[in-house]
Amino acid sequence: MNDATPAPAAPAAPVFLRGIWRENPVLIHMLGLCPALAVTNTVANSLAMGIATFFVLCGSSFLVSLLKRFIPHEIRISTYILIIATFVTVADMSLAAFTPGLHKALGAYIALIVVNCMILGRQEAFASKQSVGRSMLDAVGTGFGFIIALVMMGAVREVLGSGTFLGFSVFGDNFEPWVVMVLPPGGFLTLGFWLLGLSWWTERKKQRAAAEGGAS
Amino acid sequence: MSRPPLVVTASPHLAGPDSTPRIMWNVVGSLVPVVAIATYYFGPSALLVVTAATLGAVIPEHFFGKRGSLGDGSAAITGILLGLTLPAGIPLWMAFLGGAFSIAFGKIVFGGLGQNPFNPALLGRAFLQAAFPVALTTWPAREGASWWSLAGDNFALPLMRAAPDAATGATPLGLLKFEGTKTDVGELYLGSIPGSTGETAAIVILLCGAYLAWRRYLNWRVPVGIFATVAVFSGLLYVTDVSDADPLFMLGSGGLVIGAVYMATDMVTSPVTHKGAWIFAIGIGFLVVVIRVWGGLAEGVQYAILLMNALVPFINRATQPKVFGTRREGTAA
Amino acid sequence: MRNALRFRHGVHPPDSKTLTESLRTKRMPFPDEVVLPLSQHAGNPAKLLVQVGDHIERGDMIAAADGFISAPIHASASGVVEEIGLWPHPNGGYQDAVRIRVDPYSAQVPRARLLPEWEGLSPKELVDVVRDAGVVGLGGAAFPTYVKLMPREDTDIEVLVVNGCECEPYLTTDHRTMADFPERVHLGIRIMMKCLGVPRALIGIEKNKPDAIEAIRKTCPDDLDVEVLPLTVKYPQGAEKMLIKALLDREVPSGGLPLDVGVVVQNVASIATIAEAFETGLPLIERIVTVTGEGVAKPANLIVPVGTKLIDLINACGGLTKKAREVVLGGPMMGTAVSNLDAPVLKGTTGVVVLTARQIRAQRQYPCIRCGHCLDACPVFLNPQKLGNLAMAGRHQEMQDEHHLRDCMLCGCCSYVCPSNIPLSQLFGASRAALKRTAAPA
Amino acid sequence: MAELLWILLSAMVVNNFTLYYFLGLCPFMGVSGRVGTAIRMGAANIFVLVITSTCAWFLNTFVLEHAPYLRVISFIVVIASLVQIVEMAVKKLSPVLFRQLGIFLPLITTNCAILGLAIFQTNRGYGFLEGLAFAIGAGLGLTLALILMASIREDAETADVPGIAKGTAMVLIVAGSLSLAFMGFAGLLSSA
Amino acid sequence: MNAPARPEVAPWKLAMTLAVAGALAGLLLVFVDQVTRPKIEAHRRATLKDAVKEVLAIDPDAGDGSRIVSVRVDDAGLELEPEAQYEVDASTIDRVFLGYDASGAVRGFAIVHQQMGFQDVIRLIFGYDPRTETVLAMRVLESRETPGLGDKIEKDAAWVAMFDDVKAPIVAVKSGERSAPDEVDTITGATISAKGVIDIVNAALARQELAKRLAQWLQEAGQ
Repeated sequence: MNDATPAPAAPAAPVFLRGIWRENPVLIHMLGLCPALAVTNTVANSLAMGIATFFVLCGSSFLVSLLKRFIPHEIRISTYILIIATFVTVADMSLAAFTPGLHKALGAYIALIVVNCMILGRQEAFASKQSVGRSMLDAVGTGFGFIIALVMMGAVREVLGSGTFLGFSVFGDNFEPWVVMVLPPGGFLTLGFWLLGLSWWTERKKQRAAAEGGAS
Repeated sequence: MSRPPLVVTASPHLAGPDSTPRIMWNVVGSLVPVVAIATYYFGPSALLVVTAATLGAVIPEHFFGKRGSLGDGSAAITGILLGLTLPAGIPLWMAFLGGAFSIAFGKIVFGGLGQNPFNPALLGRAFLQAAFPVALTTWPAREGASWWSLAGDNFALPLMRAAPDAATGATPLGLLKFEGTKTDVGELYLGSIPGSTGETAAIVILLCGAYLAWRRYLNWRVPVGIFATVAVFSGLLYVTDVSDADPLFMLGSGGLVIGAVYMATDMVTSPVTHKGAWIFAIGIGFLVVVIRVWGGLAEGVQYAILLMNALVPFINRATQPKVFGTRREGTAA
Repeated sequence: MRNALRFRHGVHPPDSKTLTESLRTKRMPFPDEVVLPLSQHAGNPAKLLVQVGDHIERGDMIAAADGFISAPIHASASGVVEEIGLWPHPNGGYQDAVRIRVDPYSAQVPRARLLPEWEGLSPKELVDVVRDAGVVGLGGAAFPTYVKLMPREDTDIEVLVVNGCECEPYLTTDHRTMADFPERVHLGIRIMMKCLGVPRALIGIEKNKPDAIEAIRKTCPDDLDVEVLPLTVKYPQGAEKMLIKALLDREVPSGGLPLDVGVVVQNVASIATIAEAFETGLPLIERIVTVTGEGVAKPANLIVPVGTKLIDLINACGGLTKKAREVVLGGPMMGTAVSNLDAPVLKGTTGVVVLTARQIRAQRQYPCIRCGHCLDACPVFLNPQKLGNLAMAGRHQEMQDEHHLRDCMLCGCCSYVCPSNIPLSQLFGASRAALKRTAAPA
Repeated sequence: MAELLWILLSAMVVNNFTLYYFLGLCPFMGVSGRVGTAIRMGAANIFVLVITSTCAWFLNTFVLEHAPYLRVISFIVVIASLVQIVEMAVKKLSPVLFRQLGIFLPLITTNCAILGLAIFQTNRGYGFLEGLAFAIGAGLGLTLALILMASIREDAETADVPGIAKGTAMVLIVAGSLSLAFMGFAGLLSSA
Repeated sequence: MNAPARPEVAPWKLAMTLAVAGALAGLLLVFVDQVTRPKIEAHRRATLKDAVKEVLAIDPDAGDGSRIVSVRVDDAGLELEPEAQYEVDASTIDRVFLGYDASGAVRGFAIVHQQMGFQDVIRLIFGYDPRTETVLAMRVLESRETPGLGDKIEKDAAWVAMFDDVKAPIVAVKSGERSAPDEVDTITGATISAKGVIDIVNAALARQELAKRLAQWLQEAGQ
């Protein structure tokens, strides 16, 4: 994917980096919350969901930007959904065939990638207007951002909820797991906690900058 | 003639007798006998658990709460109440964690005193129950043990599991639900039954509540409404043979008394109107019976109150008082 | 059916009336100077008639009514107009006032004048006498009284309600008026009934004034259909709407007037003043003022020339004590605090209450804990809790549109009971002012 | 009948669609600022969910039996088009109703609750009536969650919420608390 | 792309594009389905087979002579199938599995059944010997019980082991009070889930008198 050449007009790095952190789909734009909350009770599930979504996002971005000339404006949304749904089905079947355990853990939420607003959003906002290369960069960046957010969620929830990270024990055998973290309330609370933490951090950074600006 | 310095304030120039810290500290004071009786029944463990929960509540309030908000006493109430809803044998670190969660996620996040939609103590307890279901439903049995012995593994290392306690009992509600045996009603009201530290000795709690109601520090409509609803509804189910629990048993068992007197009446999270208070109370009573009879859990008071807490803003909206002079339109003039 | 004589909600502040309630009213010696602001009543300020240097006699009109809702102002002492200009006004600011240096050697006898014989006058003529005497409501609002005496033709008034509640703590002016001058009250009632053409009158007096009830009952002429009704002691019993509710169990519709339920309400002190105008021929130039509170050395009920400076009044009562912290004009519930004691007594000044540091609401404000006490206190069934939140969020329009801000009487019950010390009624007053400001340009 | 009641209650409170399955989060976060809006949104949701359930049953029974791999595609396409048609019909037939609910309809189609319902219903092998009960329960559950959230948020508007908690973080914590409270319904009717 | 003057596109063209896209998508999916379906189904069968092997404690693939056959169950009766089919409808129990041990003797039946538990449906498999009316072993196949509490029905090995050689129908007793061979403890704090599992086993055996029919069928087959 790295050999996709960016359009020379604009630098490629921002396109790629934007989605990873500064405009993280989950943490900043609150997109794709359903999977971010539902299947992130372990890091492995988070990764699997992240990768499946990544695959669907890249695939559909590629196709959409490739075919943008042929897609009439009036039916573009339907076409995007058709394309996304196809990739989702492929991902669903592949996971079922090759990693049945993960498929069982993710359950219906794989199919729900279709209605992940993040994917449709990238098609409408970016892939339908940009070159294949830049669309791919954007998709890869956003997809990575999504994976990062999911893993952040999964890490907190698995470490506290099961005392493990990726299945490896963190606290030893005597750890009392916080079961609530792998339950639905844990999902809401963990994301809430991350958002609190992030905005506290941004706030502090802003204050520091202001203080320095004022001092100099 | 020297004139004393004069101030100018807005009317009214007199202040009423109540003040928020006075209300809060009165509630704290009224909890002292409850803690004492809990300690009497459950030994030093009860006091330890209450202390740990209170510290857990007070410390974050001190560091993250609004400046000086510790003095209003509300964090202390949250901590003590949380401690009273926990089994005496749980590790202290859990009680501390629960207190911290109560205050941090139940209160400070919403802007501190007066702004929280849910009763923080119950939210903390619901969190603990969801996080450590086993520890929260392990009730130490006290028969035969000396008063001084700890009720469970209070001193388990932080984050670590408690050593399994050999002598555990089941609450009267648990016995009824899962074993089909009924506890004697007399024991429920006076005494030493397995349960949370503050679940026993309903009479003491009722007396303390009566004191607060007399001082107008709690709305008597709420506990009365809850008790009445539970009595009527469970009585109905009892005579129709849907449930085995007679109203007296329903009223005396579990956290109903402490919940109805201390948790549901939390001013911040109960409706402001009298009509709303009745609706709120009836809703709690109804949900308590529903959860106890048809639910999967033996006890439902905390959830019933939390659920009705969530409805409070809606109830407040729906029960706005009718403004003077708008009530009898048509007959007037 | 009539319930117990009370309204719902309200508060029970300690009434603190024992300081002055048993003291007969005394006349205060004339001060060195009197200050008469041109705006002492609801409505337009009066129009000035005198110039600096003019010598005037007690009772002379120095400013004439300007427009329909306004009242003339008369000199309350003989002397020389020394200054006409801005002077501290009890409402806090400075306003145009006439300062008269009192002639120390004057006998303070008013000019000889014809006493109007009320029995021979038509209602219209009676009203003219009241208007020319500059009588305004003495209960505090200072609404020109003659306006109330000439209701619109199409209204059907069944009963005159005389307000002798005096529900504000500390104040005992109405109390003393009734106890000391009961005949005068009855004469005033007669005159008012004649003006209004009402056959029946009710006097509502709170139960904590048994001697007043007794005096009024005893002196009541047989030919007058007047009933004295003792009322529950409760604030704000003296608010018109509450009084009508308690006496007649009628609710004045939201946004309406007592007239809408066939009632005219008049304060007992104002009624006595009406009678006085016919008895003595003098306009409203003096009134009874309660000077009281733990911050005053010798509390008293004094007959005071309007325009007396507060400092003179207080000194006449032995001055402020060391504990004095706040001087309130009117009752402590709805009165206004003054810092400048050069401000004068107005026609509507019922009392001067000096509070001590321990009494005043200067404690720390806490967040609202939604205790709902304000809802239980509000006599007009508003939701001060919600209103307070909206006011602090600056959502004034919403307060008016959805939460009946207009019905608030600013009685202060909500602030009084609030355990968190939230100045609710002040917030509501500010919201109303803000709304008025935004509405004015449009 | 008891089974249907259980399905309905389960989707509504025990395993509330929003608070347990995280379905319908977009409107939950976005449209839950005002109680009035929340009620309308909820009503529109119930409506679309019932249509969806019917569609899904129809597709499952007559089409997908033979081509399960078309499940996701056919659900999304058929449901989206049907809602579009209904939206146009409502606009024509009752402009009032359209003003009340119509604007929410297209929003709902891309809401995971809709596809989620279809897929859950299929996975659990619900028949027509069961599906209907499921849809109504899910819709009521969404509405309940929306109303609770909206009324709490309306109150919080005048609260002095700390800067860093303003907005989504507080909504999430309220949602987590609601989710905790709803755990009280766990096992409802399952022991009877 | 977003030029203001967008040329009008004929509706048939739109429909055509969608149709083509749909057809292409369909084709792709058919292809992927062809590739993955055998794998998915094989996996499903293998999972079921493993569970059968586990609860009957035999391993036909080890070549020790043990074998598993499937028996079709319907209203008419039980019918041995020529080849073992690892497909089962757990709610109606349309198929059971009969295992023979290495010596050729009947080991017992494996029965899959599902019912409501605490949170959701619990699906389990258990081995059963109709001659001695004994449950051989039990495994939970699928459950969504509360982690940490209800999921002990799956994860608590000691508890699962209580189903080894227990007399049917099973009686649920309070935790730690097992005294008879037909008793199984419940789990403290997860009584409903534990009872649910016991109920499912009993219900499976009682369903259309399955236990009796199995015993009869075995007898008729002369074993």
